Amino acid sequence: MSTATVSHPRLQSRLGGWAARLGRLTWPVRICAVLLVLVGLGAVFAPWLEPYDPTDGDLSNTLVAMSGAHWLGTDAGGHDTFSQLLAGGRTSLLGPLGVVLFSTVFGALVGLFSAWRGGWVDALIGRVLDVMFAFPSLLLAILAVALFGKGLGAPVVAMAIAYMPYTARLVRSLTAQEKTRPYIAAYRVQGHSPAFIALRRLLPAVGPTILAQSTVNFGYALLDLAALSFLGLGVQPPTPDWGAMINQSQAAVLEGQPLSAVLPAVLVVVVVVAVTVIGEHFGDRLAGREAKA
Amino acid sequence: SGKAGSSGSKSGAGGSADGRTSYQLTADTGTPKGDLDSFTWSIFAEPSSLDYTQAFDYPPNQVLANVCESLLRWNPDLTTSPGLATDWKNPDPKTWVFDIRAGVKFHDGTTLTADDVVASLNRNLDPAVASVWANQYRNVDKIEKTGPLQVTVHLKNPDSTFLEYMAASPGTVESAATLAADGKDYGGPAKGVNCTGPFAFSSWQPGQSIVLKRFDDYWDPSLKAHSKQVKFVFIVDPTARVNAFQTGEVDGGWMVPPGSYAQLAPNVYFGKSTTVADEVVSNLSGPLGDPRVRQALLMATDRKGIINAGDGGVGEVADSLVTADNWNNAPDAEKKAGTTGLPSYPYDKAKAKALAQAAGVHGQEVVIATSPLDTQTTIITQAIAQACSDIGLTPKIDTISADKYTALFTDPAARKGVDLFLTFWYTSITDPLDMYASLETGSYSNYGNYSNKDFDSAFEQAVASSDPAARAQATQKAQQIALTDLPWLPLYFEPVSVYLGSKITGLKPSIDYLYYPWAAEIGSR
Amino acid sequence: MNTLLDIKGLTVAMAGLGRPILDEVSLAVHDGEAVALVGESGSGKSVTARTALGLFPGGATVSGSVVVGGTEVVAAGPGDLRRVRTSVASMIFQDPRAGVNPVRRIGDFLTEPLRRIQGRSKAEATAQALELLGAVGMPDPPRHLRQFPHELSGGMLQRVMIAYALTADPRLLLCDEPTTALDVTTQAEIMAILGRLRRDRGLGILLITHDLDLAASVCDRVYVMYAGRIMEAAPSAALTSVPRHPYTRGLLGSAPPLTGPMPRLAPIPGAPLGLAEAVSGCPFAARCAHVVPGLCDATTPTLERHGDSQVACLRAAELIDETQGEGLR
Amino acid sequence: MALTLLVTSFLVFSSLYLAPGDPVAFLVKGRSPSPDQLAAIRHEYGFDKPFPVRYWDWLTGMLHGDFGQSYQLHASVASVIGSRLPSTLLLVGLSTVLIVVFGVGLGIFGALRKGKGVVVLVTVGAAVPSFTAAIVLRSVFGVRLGWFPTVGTGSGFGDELHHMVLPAVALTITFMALVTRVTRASMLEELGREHVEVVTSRGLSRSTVIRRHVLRNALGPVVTVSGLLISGLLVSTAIVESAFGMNGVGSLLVTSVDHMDFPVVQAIVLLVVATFVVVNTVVDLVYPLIDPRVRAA
Amino acid sequence: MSTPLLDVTGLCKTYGTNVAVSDLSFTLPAGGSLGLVGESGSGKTTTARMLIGLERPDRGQILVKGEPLAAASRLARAKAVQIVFQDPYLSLDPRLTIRAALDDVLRLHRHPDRAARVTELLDQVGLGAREAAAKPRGLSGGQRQRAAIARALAVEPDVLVLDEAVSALDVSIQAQVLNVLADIRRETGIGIVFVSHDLAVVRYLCDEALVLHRGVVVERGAIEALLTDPQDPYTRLLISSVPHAGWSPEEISEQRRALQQRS
Ligand SMILES: Nc1ncnc2c1ncn2[C@@H]1O[C@H](COP(=O)(O)OP(=O)(O)OP(=O)(O)O)[C@@H](O)[C@H]1O
Ligand SMILES: Nc1ncnc2c1ncn2[C@@H]1O[C@H](COP(=O)(O)OP(=O)(O)OP(=O)(O)O)[C@@H](O)[C@H]1O
Ligand SMILES: [Mg+2]
Ligand SMILES: [Mg+2]
Repeated sequence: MSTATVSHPRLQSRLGGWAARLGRLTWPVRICAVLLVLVGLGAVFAPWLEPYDPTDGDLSNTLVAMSGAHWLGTDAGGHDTFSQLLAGGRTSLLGPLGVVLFSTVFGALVGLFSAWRGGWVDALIGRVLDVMFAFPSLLLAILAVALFGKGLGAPVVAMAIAYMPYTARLVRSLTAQEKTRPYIAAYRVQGHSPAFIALRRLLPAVGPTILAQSTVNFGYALLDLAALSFLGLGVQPPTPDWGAMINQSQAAVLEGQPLSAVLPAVLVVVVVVAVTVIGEHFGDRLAGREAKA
Repeated sequence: SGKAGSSGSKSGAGGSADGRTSYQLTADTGTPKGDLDSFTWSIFAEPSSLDYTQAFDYPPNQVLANVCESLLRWNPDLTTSPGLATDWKNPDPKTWVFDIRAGVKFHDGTTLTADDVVASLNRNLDPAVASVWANQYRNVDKIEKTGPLQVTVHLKNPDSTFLEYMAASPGTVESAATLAADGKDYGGPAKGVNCTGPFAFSSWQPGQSIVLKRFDDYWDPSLKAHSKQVKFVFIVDPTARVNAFQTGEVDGGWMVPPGSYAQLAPNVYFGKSTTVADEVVSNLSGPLGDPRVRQALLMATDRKGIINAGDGGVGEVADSLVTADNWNNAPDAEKKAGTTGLPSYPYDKAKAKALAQAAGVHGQEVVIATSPLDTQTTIITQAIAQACSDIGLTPKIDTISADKYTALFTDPAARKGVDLFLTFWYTSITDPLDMYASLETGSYSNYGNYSNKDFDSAFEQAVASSDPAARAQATQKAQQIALTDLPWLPLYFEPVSVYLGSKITGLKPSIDYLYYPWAAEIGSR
Repeated sequence: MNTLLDIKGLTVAMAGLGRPILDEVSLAVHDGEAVALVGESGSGKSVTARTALGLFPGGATVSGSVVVGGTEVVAAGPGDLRRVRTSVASMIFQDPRAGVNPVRRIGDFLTEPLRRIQGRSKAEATAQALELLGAVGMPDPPRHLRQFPHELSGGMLQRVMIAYALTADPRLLLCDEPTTALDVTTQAEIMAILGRLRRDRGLGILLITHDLDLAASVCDRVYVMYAGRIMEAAPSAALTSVPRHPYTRGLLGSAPPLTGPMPRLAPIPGAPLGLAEAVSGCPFAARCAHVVPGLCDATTPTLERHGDSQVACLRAAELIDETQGEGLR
Repeated sequence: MALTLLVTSFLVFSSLYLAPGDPVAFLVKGRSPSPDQLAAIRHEYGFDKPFPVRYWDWLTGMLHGDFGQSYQLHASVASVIGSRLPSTLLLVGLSTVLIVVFGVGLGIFGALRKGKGVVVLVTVGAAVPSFTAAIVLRSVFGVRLGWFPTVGTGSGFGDELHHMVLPAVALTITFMALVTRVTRASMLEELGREHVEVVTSRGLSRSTVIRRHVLRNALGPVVTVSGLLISGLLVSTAIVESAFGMNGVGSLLVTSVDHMDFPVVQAIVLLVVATFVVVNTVVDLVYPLIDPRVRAA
Repeated sequence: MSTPLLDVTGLCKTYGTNVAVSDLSFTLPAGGSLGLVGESGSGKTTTARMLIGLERPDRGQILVKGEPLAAASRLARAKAVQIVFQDPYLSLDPRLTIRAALDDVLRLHRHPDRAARVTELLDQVGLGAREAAAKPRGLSGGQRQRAAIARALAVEPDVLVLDEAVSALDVSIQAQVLNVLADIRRETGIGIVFVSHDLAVVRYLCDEALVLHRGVVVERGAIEALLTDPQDPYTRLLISSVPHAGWSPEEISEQRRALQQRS
């Protein structure tokens, strides 16, 4: 029926664009994207998907193997591993997300400003970034824990600060490079304001590369935060978290019920590999496009 | 010989009919075949100091127990016997006279005199030293030398437990000359200690190990060390510790991670202990102010489940705040009376909920402080939280650092806003009073400021009486009150666990390892 | 006359492209001869030259024959290829700055093949490098040996590249736009050096350029290439005076003259054929003013001899008459 | 370089004193000392002096090798760290060697091979949390196979090295990826350069071309990234040292944080930063040898 | 005498110790067209960049219609001088379609009827609707360069600077663009400064030329005169370097060497 087939041309073309884009992806990238989406959905809808309260330990059902009642078994405290994995996904993914968002936004602004201004401002910012580079993210996170106590908040802020110089330096060099391109000079010659050129033209130009880098950073941040949890300095039980689960379940491994330790580790690996592959893919594609242009 | 439950019964944890596994206590692991050159022992943390006035934790104490001795000796069966003091008298309730053993040599070859004892004990009174045992010396007025080998302690108030503490760290004797010479460095990695025990301090490589070597001039031939050397290594990670046992890199260690009982099965032994896992109610004016709420909370706690999940099924649900062994110094009749007929709170969620509702529980928040020390702590804390919500309270788990957690036990400010926290409370002496002293009004470790006049009078009566039977009866009365009021919630008795590799034997597993030269008895298998 | 390079019916194709990169290319360079290969960007000049050294685009299917100094290099074994590369043919590239390893000294660069391939001693290699630098007109060879590439100008570096090519003592020099990156005045110098080498050593030269005037002025014969095909091959003089292919004529009409009358330029309409575009018939048909529908887009023209020239145009015969007629008028 | 260290020292010093709570509280460990005692402690640790004076004392003290007293351990910070430093340095050194050898090796392999197998391999390797790698390595090669010790640092160089192998491998798995990637990318980039084609077309053998023209030229970014790794590596020892029951600087950092032992934390942070600065200064000095173009600039 | 469109006096620019342009002066009459010729590094691009305000002269003054360029506002300066860069692959924003790029400029300069003007501009450089909707990636080099020219014209500047605007193009395409430029010049009367190293191309488009050598003007004059009767040896070298029938590179090399020794 004609009424039923009335479609939004704009939307359709956009959907078509997405479909085409998906079609261009290689198989590994597609698989990674699907895994990532699944994990993400699991984390988002964790409260509705969990068969049990993840913080609710059933002491009469500890270290149960896979079963109908507990699909992935339980840990030493009688927590349902499946539910913990879902709920743990929230903290485990939210932390790195915070790190990446903060570091990307601030790093991009700092880098853009630095490269755009040039001169002594650029030199000064460059020096500051150099100093920041000397602080590995994990060290800064540990330091933050020393100052502000354990948990997710302080380490995330600290790590965001630690990751910031990476983004900033990347944006700075990309911008400095892009800035010398004649098309940017052309914008200036046409009379556009520096702010317009920097924010509306330069930033979108370097944006995709930043995003690709941030995607990869997400993986690193996830690993760092998991390590922090493992050291007992990060997310604290009973809050479910993959790193904390691995730490907590070491005893379970000894008792021959390794699922509650192995699965979060597997998820960490899967997510990190997925974001790395996707990030690198887009990074490579952008680099390739660059080379062709 | 008693051993850990076989792997078969362990792997069925939570599956067997009554939900628990069998285990047995072992009094003696056997007689060593002969001497050893050396063995390696794991500790879960590096001691911060070997100064006995700072020794209040498992790591320093289990090392020091073999190096330094006290006036009295605490034996594996948890009785006391003469140590560096051969005899002691109590001419009046406020005076203790100790006769010091003659001919005892310090590790540097000098001979023990009354001056060394006076200097050693006095340090516990010196604010500059800031001894962690200052509380045990709260009733001491003066310590003086009353003969070349005699020391007299004058008390401000009668204190029947003072003598018993002379079997633990507070009674430690160090060379006065060494104390004077080493000053601030005393007990540190560079200087170590100079005492009279069967082992002498040899070296301390910070971060790596402490090595003790046999002291050949040791005064007690029955406890002369079988091994020429003991090397203590610090392995924080429990799994790493277990792996080290498995590969034989480490010969033994106290406090075996419960999760590995099954795996290490024939080599894990359990021994007598004075340890009770308790949940301390640190705020008696909050939602847990009503004794009925506390009773309900205890009733709602799945204590068997905790033992199975957190302790590998090794332990007993506790009806008292002290273990039966704590009554070992009491006459048999009194011991029986002290360990039976106590108020009990069997696991019953429905009843608990009803009781709590009757007491006006309606979702108030309770804060449970914890620190990620080990799996047990996590499991117990979560089980308590579970019990809280089961009876209608709103639990909030506050995870704090190990240091802050330690501060809960020493600093009232740190306890602010905390309703419950867990302790594995062990008494350093064989006397229930050591525990119940903590519940006396105004006591240092009365964390919830519990105050009950009847309890206080019963307790004071017990402390003041020197007749064992009378003292035990008064103690029982105090115990009854405490177990009804439940200012602390007894969870379970936990035996000590120890791993002995296939190379060594001779150990007598017991909580006395904190003060008794247990390592001297270890020899080759 | 000895044929140094003999390409016959060379086709280089790659999957996913609309047309072959090279399509039935035939080309020859004889001893001591300078031959130019001219065409617009992307027409396949570099690919053609590279095949002479056995450098085919990765993943390409190659058919036809490329005989270099008597050796067939299509599907040649490593040994044969090595022989060709080390003693028969050498190549000079467009951008000297990209062609020299930037982290090695000039001396290192020049003596490396001498020592590793020719097996000279260090002293011998150095002596020869000095001699070669002199031969390409470097002012101070001993100093240059110690210099790094970034310390030399583009023109100087291109001389170093020529010296490098000469280390093989080749008989055939493949020059892929050796002066495009250089100034006009420098271009003249490089051309002078190449001319001298050709004279002194009897080198055969294949000069790739898109400058028809340059090609015609320094080479004996010129091949004009378009979209992977040879469109016209002619002696230089004939090509400029009587261009026979419409494309050649278009090229000549596109360059403004430096002297004489200045008519409005008559450029070839449209743009060169991309690799993605499929062709049927004459690849130039889309831009050709003389195209006959049904003929030019149906039949692929092959090189046919017309006078001194060979032309690949279906209408070559009529058009030649036409232009001559024009010329008469 | 000196400036970086100075700025860092100031940041570290001031930030730790911004920490909520009085450092004295950590010192007395919750005991309730008398005001006299408190004053004595304050004086002993110099808390009664104004901030700049304290900073100056700390800074000058450090220049003389005096890093203050540990709150947690009854010893000087210098001796506490000093006794743990050798094993950590050995671990970091061995890891660096493994990372560079295997990272560069795999990178070369990956660049010369078509396909991205190597990249996938190292990506997955890098995605394995180092503590997980440590646990798995320990249980397989330590407990199951018994090839390597599972705890401690050993005594004597050979024994120490033997103890370090598994922890170093755990670190290598994590950190190698970056080196591999950079090597591969850098090699691929060089491989695609015209100068490589020039020497190839001149008839040099493939191995000579790869060695002398591709690898040699690709070295710059590899050295740079290796230099950048060093501080991360130092900090990550915290994880594997904890997992392998080793008492090194890394595990000391964790316990010191746990015990609010600020002087030790400060000293370790400075140590890490100083190492980073020194290593990267060395890299900067070496770089012109690798790429003469930098010398000109 | 009316004020010239462009009046440049005593322009100097030094980078470190490297003198890029030294004491450069010239005028461009209304509707005039000036070629700037010289070999690589002679200071052509530097001059062009100073003319459009991307580079600040160390000394000297640039007047457009008598007004100093340095004092002009951003938009006024844009209206005074526009530029077309050498590399068509880098001078267009890869993210904008040609239409959007043109629209962008027109919006900035508050053009009343942008859509019509865009079509007009595209028409002027011979681009159609397909090209207008494409991003630079989808266009050939010649098309891109036409788009760049259209973009420069959009502002309706007084002077158009072309820095090697046709050097990167294939001959056949170069001829197309040259014709477009010639047409524009004829139709709009815009002043043109044409930077190139190719004398023939300069001849095609310009009335006058300046020969730059190492930042210094060595010769100037009407282009035909310059080509037929060059006064300066460098100009002579430049002209004879262009390949032609009977060309002798050896002779030119000697000529060049002689010139280098002299200087
Ligand atoms: N290795 C390769 N893989 C894929 N395509 C290639 C490869 N080498 C060349 N081509 C394509 O083959 C075509 C011919 O390239 P070639 O380099 O021979 O052109 P050219 O005539 O030398 O052009 P120019 O004047 O720009 O140097 C081009 O379209 C190019 O993109
Ligand atoms: N940003 C800059 N920094 C330093 N030196 C510069 C800069 N721009 C140009 N130069 C130098 O100024 C001189 C003139 O350069 P310019 O680019 O103007 O020459 P050109 O005539 O345009 O050359 P080409 O034909 O190569 O484009 C050169 O020596 C160049 O190296
Ligand atoms: Mg080419
Ligand atoms: Mg220029």
